[in-house]
Amino acid sequence: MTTELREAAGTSPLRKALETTTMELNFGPQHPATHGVYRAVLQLDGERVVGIESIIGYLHRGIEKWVEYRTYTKATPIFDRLDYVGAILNCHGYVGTVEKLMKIEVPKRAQYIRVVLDELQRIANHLLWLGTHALDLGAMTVLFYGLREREVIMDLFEAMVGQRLLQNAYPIGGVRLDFPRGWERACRNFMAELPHRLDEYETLLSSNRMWLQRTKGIGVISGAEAVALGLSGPTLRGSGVYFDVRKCIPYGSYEDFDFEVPLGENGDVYDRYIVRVREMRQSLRILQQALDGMPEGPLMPEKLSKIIRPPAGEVYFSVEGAKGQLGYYLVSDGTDKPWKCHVRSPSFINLQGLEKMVVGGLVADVVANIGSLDIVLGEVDR
Amino acid sequence: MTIGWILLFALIIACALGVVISRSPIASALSLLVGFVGVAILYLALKAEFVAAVQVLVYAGGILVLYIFGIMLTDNEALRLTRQVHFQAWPVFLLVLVLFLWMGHKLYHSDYAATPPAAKVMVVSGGDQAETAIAALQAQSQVAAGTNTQRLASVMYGNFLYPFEAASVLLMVAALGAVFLAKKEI
Amino acid sequence: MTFESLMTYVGWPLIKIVILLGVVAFCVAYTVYIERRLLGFFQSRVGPNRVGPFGLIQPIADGLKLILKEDIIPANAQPFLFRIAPIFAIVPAFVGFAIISFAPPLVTGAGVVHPFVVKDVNLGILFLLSITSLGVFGIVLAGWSSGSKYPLFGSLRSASQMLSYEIPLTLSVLSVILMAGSFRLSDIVDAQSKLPFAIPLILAFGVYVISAVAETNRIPFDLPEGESELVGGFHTEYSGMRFAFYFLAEYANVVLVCCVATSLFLGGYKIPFVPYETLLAAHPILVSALGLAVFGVKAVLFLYFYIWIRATFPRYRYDQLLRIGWMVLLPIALLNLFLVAGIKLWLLR
Amino acid sequence: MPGALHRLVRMMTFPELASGLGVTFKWFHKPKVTEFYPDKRPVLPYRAKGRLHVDLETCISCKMCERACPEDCIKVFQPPKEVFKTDKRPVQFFISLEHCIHCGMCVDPCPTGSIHHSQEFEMASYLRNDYLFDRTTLPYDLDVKHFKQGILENVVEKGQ
Repeated sequence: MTTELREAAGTSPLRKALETTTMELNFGPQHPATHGVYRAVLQLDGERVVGIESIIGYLHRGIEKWVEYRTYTKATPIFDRLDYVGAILNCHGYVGTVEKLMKIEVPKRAQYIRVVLDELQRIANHLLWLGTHALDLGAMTVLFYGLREREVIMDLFEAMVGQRLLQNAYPIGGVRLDFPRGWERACRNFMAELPHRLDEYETLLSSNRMWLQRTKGIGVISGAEAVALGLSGPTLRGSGVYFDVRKCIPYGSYEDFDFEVPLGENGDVYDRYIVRVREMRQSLRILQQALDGMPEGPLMPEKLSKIIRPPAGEVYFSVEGAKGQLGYYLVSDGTDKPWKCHVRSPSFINLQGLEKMVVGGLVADVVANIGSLDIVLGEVDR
Repeated sequence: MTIGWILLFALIIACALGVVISRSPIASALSLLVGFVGVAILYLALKAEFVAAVQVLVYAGGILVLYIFGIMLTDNEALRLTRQVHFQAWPVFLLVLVLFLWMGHKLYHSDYAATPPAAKVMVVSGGDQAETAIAALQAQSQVAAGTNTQRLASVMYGNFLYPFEAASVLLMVAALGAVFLAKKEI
Repeated sequence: MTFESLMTYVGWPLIKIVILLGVVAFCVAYTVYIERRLLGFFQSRVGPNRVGPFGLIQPIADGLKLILKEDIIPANAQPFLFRIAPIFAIVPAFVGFAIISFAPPLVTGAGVVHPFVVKDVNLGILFLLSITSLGVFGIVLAGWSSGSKYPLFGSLRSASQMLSYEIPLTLSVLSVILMAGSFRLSDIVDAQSKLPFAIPLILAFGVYVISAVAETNRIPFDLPEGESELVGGFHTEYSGMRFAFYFLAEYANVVLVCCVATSLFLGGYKIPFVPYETLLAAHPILVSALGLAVFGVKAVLFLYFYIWIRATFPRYRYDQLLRIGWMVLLPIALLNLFLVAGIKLWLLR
Repeated sequence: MPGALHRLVRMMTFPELASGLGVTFKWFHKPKVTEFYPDKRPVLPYRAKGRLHVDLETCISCKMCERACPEDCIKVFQPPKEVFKTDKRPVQFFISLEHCIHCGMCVDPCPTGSIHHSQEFEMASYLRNDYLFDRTTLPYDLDVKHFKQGILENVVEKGQ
């Protein structure tokens, strides 16, 4: 820079000085609003974003390669580490894939227990997302309220499977243990309380003029664009596209439950926010139905060998993760270790939409958009 | 006391020089800031509190911030390479020196030097007009009581209301024009 | 120069300044504590409560920690400016307290009046505005001299924000000056003997509150240091005691704004709806003490409102902030000024 | 026109901001949820996966846990053959908590239930060697730290 200027200085340094240029801003990897070690290199014209380049891989652990050296059973806890905010959903995705590969019929009661834990995990994930998203936009109290409610779910998990964050909740074939005594009552108490708390969050945010100004019309992405980019989950549904794995490709007896898929209209940050908040209410509906209609029966299939050795072949199975369609692709060569594993992680693919959303907006909108995507870097980098 | 005055004057002049000859634009701006504050102290000493406060509020707190704003947004490295003192500077400096000495000579031998302290109090820094106006008003003994600020207000909004308003309209037009020129789309 | 005149011109002011600085620094440190504590309460947690009883020694522990921290100067920084910038921030914040009357003047036996103010300047409020307008230099210089982009952004935002909001702030204060007919703060407080100005000048009060929040860079207008966008804003690169200076300056400004709002709009040390004369019949020291307490209670209530706002609202965006300043607050402040001037001219003659 | 007026009134009177302030004010008075951890110790539920504990008296050195562990942090040494016929207790049992991820996969296949998680959760230490547990360090005072009544009623899981 300096040498160029010195060359130009002979002619007219002042003109050089007054030329306007874009500015490069390193957004991350250590930045409070990138939700992890995500790095975006922003090209700025003043405060306006003219270009964004995502740089990922700071949290790459090679999980997909790693599981090739582990047996199917031993690989289960590893997948919790992908999306560490929605670990149970990851676990469900993986064990579901192996079960599909081995054509294991999961007992009905185990399926219902999985639904209960899945939906609790989804609520926990969305609560944490809501808090951090609100914190990104300056409303710090919502974070603490959200964490307070999430804590109850964490306690439920701890009582049910023994761990709070990375639960390793499901073994291949079913679930390990039934609900402990009193668990259902505690869960129902929580479910009775949560709608009122959600109302409070909506009082603090949904109608707040500052929140509306920060989110309405920001980071608009149309339904067609969202589909073309492969977005999924609430990010896609915020753009008004009806796609929910639980409805469209039902798994784990989700077809038994009556629930709606909330859709946005404009595809802006506000729609993605409101879709997630409504999704929490729908999750509560599913929870209610699952607890009410809990069937009796075994938790694990009758005949299940201790050593998991699926037949040779390949399989793709996806669940509706907290962030979107969470798919697992496994290739088996008949041994007890997967020959190849690939994860279609929703955070990674949703991140593709970021450029469309932020270019032309302001720096502050980048924060709002990253928040509205709900990325977890463990899942982006794998 | 005299030493204090000499120090203040030296500070103001040094700051003024610093504004002109400093290589770093931000150093120039800072010199200007100190200069403004020095001049404000001078106003205070002349018992023109209002002008002093306005000097700090408008020039130091407002306009100078805009200067610094501009400096921060420009490529500082290139500005540093431009010459601050050109060969024209020396003749101009001499000319200014001569003018300054001549003015000082005239001032020294004029009646101001002998003005009694009582009248000095009235001398409000606001240009010759205000000064003479106050003197005239004082002569008519219309505005005897009240603080300095009140007298300034009565002059500004009494005798000189129309010129004052005309000046403000002119400034408004200039500001609007500047906005129009600077903004790409309105 | 006799001893008496020395005391009048140097001694007493110096004593007052030292006492005021000590008290203000103490108050500012505990404002930080109160804010953290109250924020915790608003957020359904308890806040700092480990150091000392109820965490009361927390500010001292924090200060000690900051003093002991390493003073880092980044490689790209301009060392001289980087070092002096915090001084630019903290001095105006503390100087502003010089003109605030905290309590009614204490009248002792022989008719000697001891005012509870360092200097009740003729142009009090104008002095305050001009001094606080210098505070922006600390922020601008910090941003520029850090040689880093986030502070630069923060300081640019801050400069334009402070310039924009100073105008509605000044206009709202002007209507108070119109009502009171004086720039002197004690006169303004005296003018509110019967009724605090917040009631007749409700518009000006609203504009003042909003602009004051913006001037002190707090949520929902805390863009210069909006941590989710600009990491730490203008003080990203600062550490140790220099960071503490910015921290103290911010909270000193908060306290100052609370004190000014109390003086200008809430009736200062006057007890609302109680005429001052009836009280004065009682013991003079009692009156002063009561006035001080009333002032403190009002200021703390205002501070509570400040923290309450911070606990509730999200943050505006930079352009929205400026639009509110110029398109909403400025017209309202102007309208209010015209209204007050008209009422003062035609009705209150 | 009434709609516009309504909007204007809403815009000027901040009803939604006031209700937001109401929410925070409500929680200002409610009891706080903070747990004062070192003063008041949490009581973990029965199933909480704390530090691994092995009841060496009932262990039969079958090495199921060693095989199940995804992180290979367990190492069991069987006694010599002659002894093993009568006494199946392991001669050495290593657990490296440095590597343990508390997944509970060693507990599932254990035929005697001798390896299980305890409720001890404070495992921080300054020394790496403190994380390597062997035959002598594995047992610890169970009376204090184990089998406390949890937040939820305990259930007996094994052998029910």
